[in-house]
Amino acid sequence: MAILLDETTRVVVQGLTGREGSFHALRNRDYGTQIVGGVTPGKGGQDVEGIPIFDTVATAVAETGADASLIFVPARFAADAVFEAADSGVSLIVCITEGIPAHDEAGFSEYVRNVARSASGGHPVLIGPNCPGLISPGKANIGIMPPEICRDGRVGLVSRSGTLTYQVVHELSQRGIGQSTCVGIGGDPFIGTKFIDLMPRYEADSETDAVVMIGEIGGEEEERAAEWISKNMTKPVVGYVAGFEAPPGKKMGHAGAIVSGSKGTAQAKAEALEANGIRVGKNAAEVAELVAEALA
Amino acid sequence: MAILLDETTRVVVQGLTGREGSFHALRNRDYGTQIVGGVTPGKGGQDVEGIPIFDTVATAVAETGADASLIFVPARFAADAVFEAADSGVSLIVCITEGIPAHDEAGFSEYVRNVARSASGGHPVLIGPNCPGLISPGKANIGIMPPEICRDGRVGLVSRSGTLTYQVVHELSQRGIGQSTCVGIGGDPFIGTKFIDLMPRYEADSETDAVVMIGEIGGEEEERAAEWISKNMTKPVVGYVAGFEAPPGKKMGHAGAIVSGSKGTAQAKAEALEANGIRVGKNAAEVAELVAEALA
Amino acid sequence: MDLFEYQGKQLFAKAGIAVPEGRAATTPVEAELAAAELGGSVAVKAQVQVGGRGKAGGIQIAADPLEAKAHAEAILGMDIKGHTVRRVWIERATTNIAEEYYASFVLDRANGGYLGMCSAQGGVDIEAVAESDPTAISKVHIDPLLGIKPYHVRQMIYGAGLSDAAVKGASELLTKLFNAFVESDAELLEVNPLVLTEDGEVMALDAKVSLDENAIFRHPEYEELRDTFATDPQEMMAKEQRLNYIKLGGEVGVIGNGAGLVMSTLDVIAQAGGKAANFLDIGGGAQADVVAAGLDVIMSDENVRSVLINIFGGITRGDEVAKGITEAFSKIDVKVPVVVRLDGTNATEGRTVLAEFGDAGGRLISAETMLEAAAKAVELAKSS
Amino acid sequence: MDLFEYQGKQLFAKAGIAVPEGRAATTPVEAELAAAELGGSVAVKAQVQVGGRGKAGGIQIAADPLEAKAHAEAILGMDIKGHTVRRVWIERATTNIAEEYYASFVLDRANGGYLGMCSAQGGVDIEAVAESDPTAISKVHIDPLLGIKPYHVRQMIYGAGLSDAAVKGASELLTKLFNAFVESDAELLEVNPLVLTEDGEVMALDAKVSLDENAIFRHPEYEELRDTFATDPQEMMAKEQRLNYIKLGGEVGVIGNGAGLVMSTLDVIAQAGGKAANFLDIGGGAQADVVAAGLDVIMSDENVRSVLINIFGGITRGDEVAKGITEAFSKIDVKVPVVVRLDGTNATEGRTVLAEFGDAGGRLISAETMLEAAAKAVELAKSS
Repeated sequence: MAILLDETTRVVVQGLTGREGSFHALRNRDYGTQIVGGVTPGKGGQDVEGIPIFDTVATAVAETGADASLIFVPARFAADAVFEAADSGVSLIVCITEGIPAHDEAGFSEYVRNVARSASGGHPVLIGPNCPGLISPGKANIGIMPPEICRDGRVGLVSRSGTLTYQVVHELSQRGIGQSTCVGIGGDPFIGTKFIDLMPRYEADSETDAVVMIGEIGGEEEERAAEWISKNMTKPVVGYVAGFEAPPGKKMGHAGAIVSGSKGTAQAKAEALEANGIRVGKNAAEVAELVAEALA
Repeated sequence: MAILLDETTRVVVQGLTGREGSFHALRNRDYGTQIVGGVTPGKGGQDVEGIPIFDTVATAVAETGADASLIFVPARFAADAVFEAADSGVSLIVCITEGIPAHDEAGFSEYVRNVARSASGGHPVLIGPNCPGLISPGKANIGIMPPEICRDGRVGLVSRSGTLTYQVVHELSQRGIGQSTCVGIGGDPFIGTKFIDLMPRYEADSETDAVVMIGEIGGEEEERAAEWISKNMTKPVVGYVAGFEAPPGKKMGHAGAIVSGSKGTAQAKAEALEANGIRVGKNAAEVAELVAEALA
Repeated sequence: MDLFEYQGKQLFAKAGIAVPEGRAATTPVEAELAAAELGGSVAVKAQVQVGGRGKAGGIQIAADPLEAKAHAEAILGMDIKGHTVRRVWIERATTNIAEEYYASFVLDRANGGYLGMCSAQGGVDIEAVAESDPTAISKVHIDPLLGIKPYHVRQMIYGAGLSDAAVKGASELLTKLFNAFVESDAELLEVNPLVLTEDGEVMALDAKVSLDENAIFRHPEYEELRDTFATDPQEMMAKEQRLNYIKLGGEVGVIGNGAGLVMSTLDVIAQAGGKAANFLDIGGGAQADVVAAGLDVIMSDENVRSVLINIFGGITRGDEVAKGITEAFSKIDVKVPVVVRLDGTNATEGRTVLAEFGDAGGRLISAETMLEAAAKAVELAKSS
Repeated sequence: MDLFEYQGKQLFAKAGIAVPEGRAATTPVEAELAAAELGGSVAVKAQVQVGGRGKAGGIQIAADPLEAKAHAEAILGMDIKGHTVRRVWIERATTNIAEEYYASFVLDRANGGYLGMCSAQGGVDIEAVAESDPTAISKVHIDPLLGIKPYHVRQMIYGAGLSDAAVKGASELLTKLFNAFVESDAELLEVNPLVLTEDGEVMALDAKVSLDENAIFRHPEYEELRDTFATDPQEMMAKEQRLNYIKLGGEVGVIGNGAGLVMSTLDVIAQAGGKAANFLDIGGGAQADVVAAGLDVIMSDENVRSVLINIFGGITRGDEVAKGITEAFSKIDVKVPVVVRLDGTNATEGRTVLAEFGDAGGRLISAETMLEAAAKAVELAKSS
């Protein structure tokens, strides 16, 4: 049944009346996603190609029964938009916006993860910010992923990088390997959902047979996820890490070095994945080959 | 095995070097409670009758393996003390201090309930503030309840009022009815633990056969608990509500009336309890009689 | 503690919230001067902490200072539902009101945070609106760790359906109102009516403010506000002594420790056929002098025929209470019998103190149980 | 974006944090004047964003203005690990240091909040301390919704074992430091050494500050700070155009959308036997002019022998990128072959735009796949 998103998900779009918001929301609707409303303060009562606009997310959710929100508002208003979505009762929040200050991200990530409650109980799931969104091919797409590169299938994919996700999905699809759900979790230092949060969902999903995990330099989320996978996951996972040739990362004073030590390089991550029994492709094409082998 | 507190609980006391703190902490220790440390900033390294003092709760917990904290610090420092306890990894925080500003209470109650994590997983439990603490007779006592009025036994008791708790416990003990755990949850508008939070624990406790719930005027926690009890509880519950002759409550503008309507009077509460099948005593002595009947 | 309108508006003005300019006055001459300073037509408003002053004639419009003086003369000293008017508030009359709204922030114990409310139907009996058309009031929960964010304000304003013309001004005002709510440690800030003027300005025409007395250590200036409230002589005396005292009018004086035990004591006195003269909670950890001060206040109430002191010690110690009682008997004229019931922490020591002091000529009686103590106190009140 | 010491100290001073008084100078004469204004002995400190300036002779003490001038003369223009010194900071010398500590606040991605650190072993290589004696550094997690509370500060200070004499001053300083950390949207504020003077004062003798560029909309004044950083001509040009460009020194110019895809592109270029000349991420939703500006910057890098444009459209649209490429070819002199690979959103439309434009005399080459594109670009770079 895919994870997080399917054809029954009802989505409101914050910032639907903007240029990017309307372009992608309508594209998402064309794909079959239930885009049931938009939110722009002061434009309540209008509509965008038949999609009703509301002044607040709370009203939009009350009127449409939405259980997900997709956020396209500019960076300076994005934190408020995430808080608003978090308090509206939706279960899934997807924030596409890039360029949000890290202090804002730290605050709303914490609020969504620990404080806000969805109408269905538990805390909502925030995907992003600064992410491409997610797609369950053949069912629904929310965000900016180009759906034509996807195929309906049984491989889950989770990635910190947007365009690299497309690249890997593309390679998979070209080999006839379809996807259950592809999630771009975003590459910012503070994100709502990390690799380790999604692995249990893929493991439990009856429509997923294998998972691709696409990492980047920085942080140690790949390492943490690898450990979890090695201990708990029965389905094959194929890894990829970009950035072997990346410029040396910004060094956050001595404090950064004290905290992260030598962790965070592509080399260290790839080694950590392999040490936990996860095969790592050296480029997107090889990742797709490894997935094909794992499924064979 | 009682709830929340037993002979294995290891307690640090914030404000142990103060007058009230040392009086009650030593009395708690005399009762058999494991008082393993005290916390007073700047007095780390000293001791009070053999109890080591630390500068911070974090150090006290690390050095003593404490899993509970008892707070006696003055009102103006109390919020900070609760936050400190909440972040120290303990599972149980008991705040005796009265006179804490409501805005402080709102903040730390929320933090303990939704954000902080105890070392054993989950959020810590905050009892109070402005409460007498709790006692599992024959096992341990933390707080200011006079233990000599209690008897070891099988009746749980939870109360918003401190001295009224003593009164009811006294009446029970005089009739030979002992208690499993007596919890004074405090009477302030914002408290860490409410009736409804404790009922499932009593219901699950193999050493509790019946529960006494002592309410006060104001709020609607008695009503909420009564509903929960009627739906979920198999053990008998006896209720008491003080305040039939109370001066009319402070009216918080129209806003207060809009929010609470006619709820909150002793009459309304007693009726709500009875409507949910809970017998209500008209004074402490009668409560004890009803408990005796329920156990017979 | 509840503020008078004029104090609330002064608090609002400090927080940058638009309110009509005004002056407080305690005499007709002061009112005349205030009106002259303000210029133009003014409203003369009785300062009482009770609703319905408009209907009672406590609000009058004056075209000039002389008329203001005359109105003040009529209003000062007026009795409004038992409250004597001791002060009027003279403010510039707001004559260009386009719309009247309602807004408030209040502590929300049920949901563990703050509640913001707003309605487009202000200036009327908002409780009746809440009753007849609950959806006309938008209610927004605000997490105390998060504080107010723009979306909360939008939910209040759009949820209440304020006019487009009011959105910007109301947003700014509500944000300031919330900040004042937190910074002043308020239990309630309420504006009714919040008005939109024909010029598009949004301002607070009334101010209901309730402050948290526990937060006085952060706001030492509240001490002054507190002094202006009590009118009853016992309550006045109790305030001075920092006692948690409320007069009830019966004949059995009550002292107890802990609100619950005291309320329960009032109830058992009623069950025994009496009526309590007062509620007096000496709180946790009270020292001897507090008990003595409490007895002193109760003795000044002429209705009192007997006193019931009901103590179950926890943080309060029985010996301290007993010392307070003996101190009171030594220092003040205890005219009526006092029934004492001590249990809990150091109760034995306390009973010893009392026993050593003696029965003060039959005026100091010990009781074993709470019910027995109540019965005795009621009986003594009736027989004296 | 990282600040120079003098900028960091100015930020600290604004936040009320005690720092030695000082002046920035770009010439020896300015340095002399600054020393004269400050009076007494001063430290002359090279302003470079690299460690080890002390060992390199970039910090000197001057007893008087003339000596300050002489030191400035020696230090200005000095090369420290590839960084040219363009500015010195003249500050009053702190001569009564009793103890040297370390303190910092940093964004903590792993635990989703802020991390405060403190050590009694400051003024030294703190990374070595972290390695050899991790318990010498207290580390305190701070929840972003809660912010700093007194207990966090106590945990930092008592956890690090600062002297009793420093507790009060350090508490105040750390609280201000945290407030500055939040208010300035910093990624890092670090003080090493934080000193306790013999007079009992606690002050920051150094200031390492890293600010979040995403927060510039809240701090328009950061624009100025940003201008002083880039030294490389391409990076300078890229900054002016607001491009996310980093020079790498290889021969294959790279443009891509999304950091991950661009990094992956660098990797596949290496796998194909080449080396990328740069990292350039045009980001999501880039318009034609951004692509053109990117090509312009890359063309100014004389090492570049070929360019690889690798676009997988999402929010970026292939037709916009294609338009940017054709614009660049029309406006600027594209001296080297450009290999283009387009996929994703509006890729078909983009390929049509390129096909209509033609191959620009063999300089505009399309590729089907990322690996094919990388192989072609590397081959072209080697053969040109």
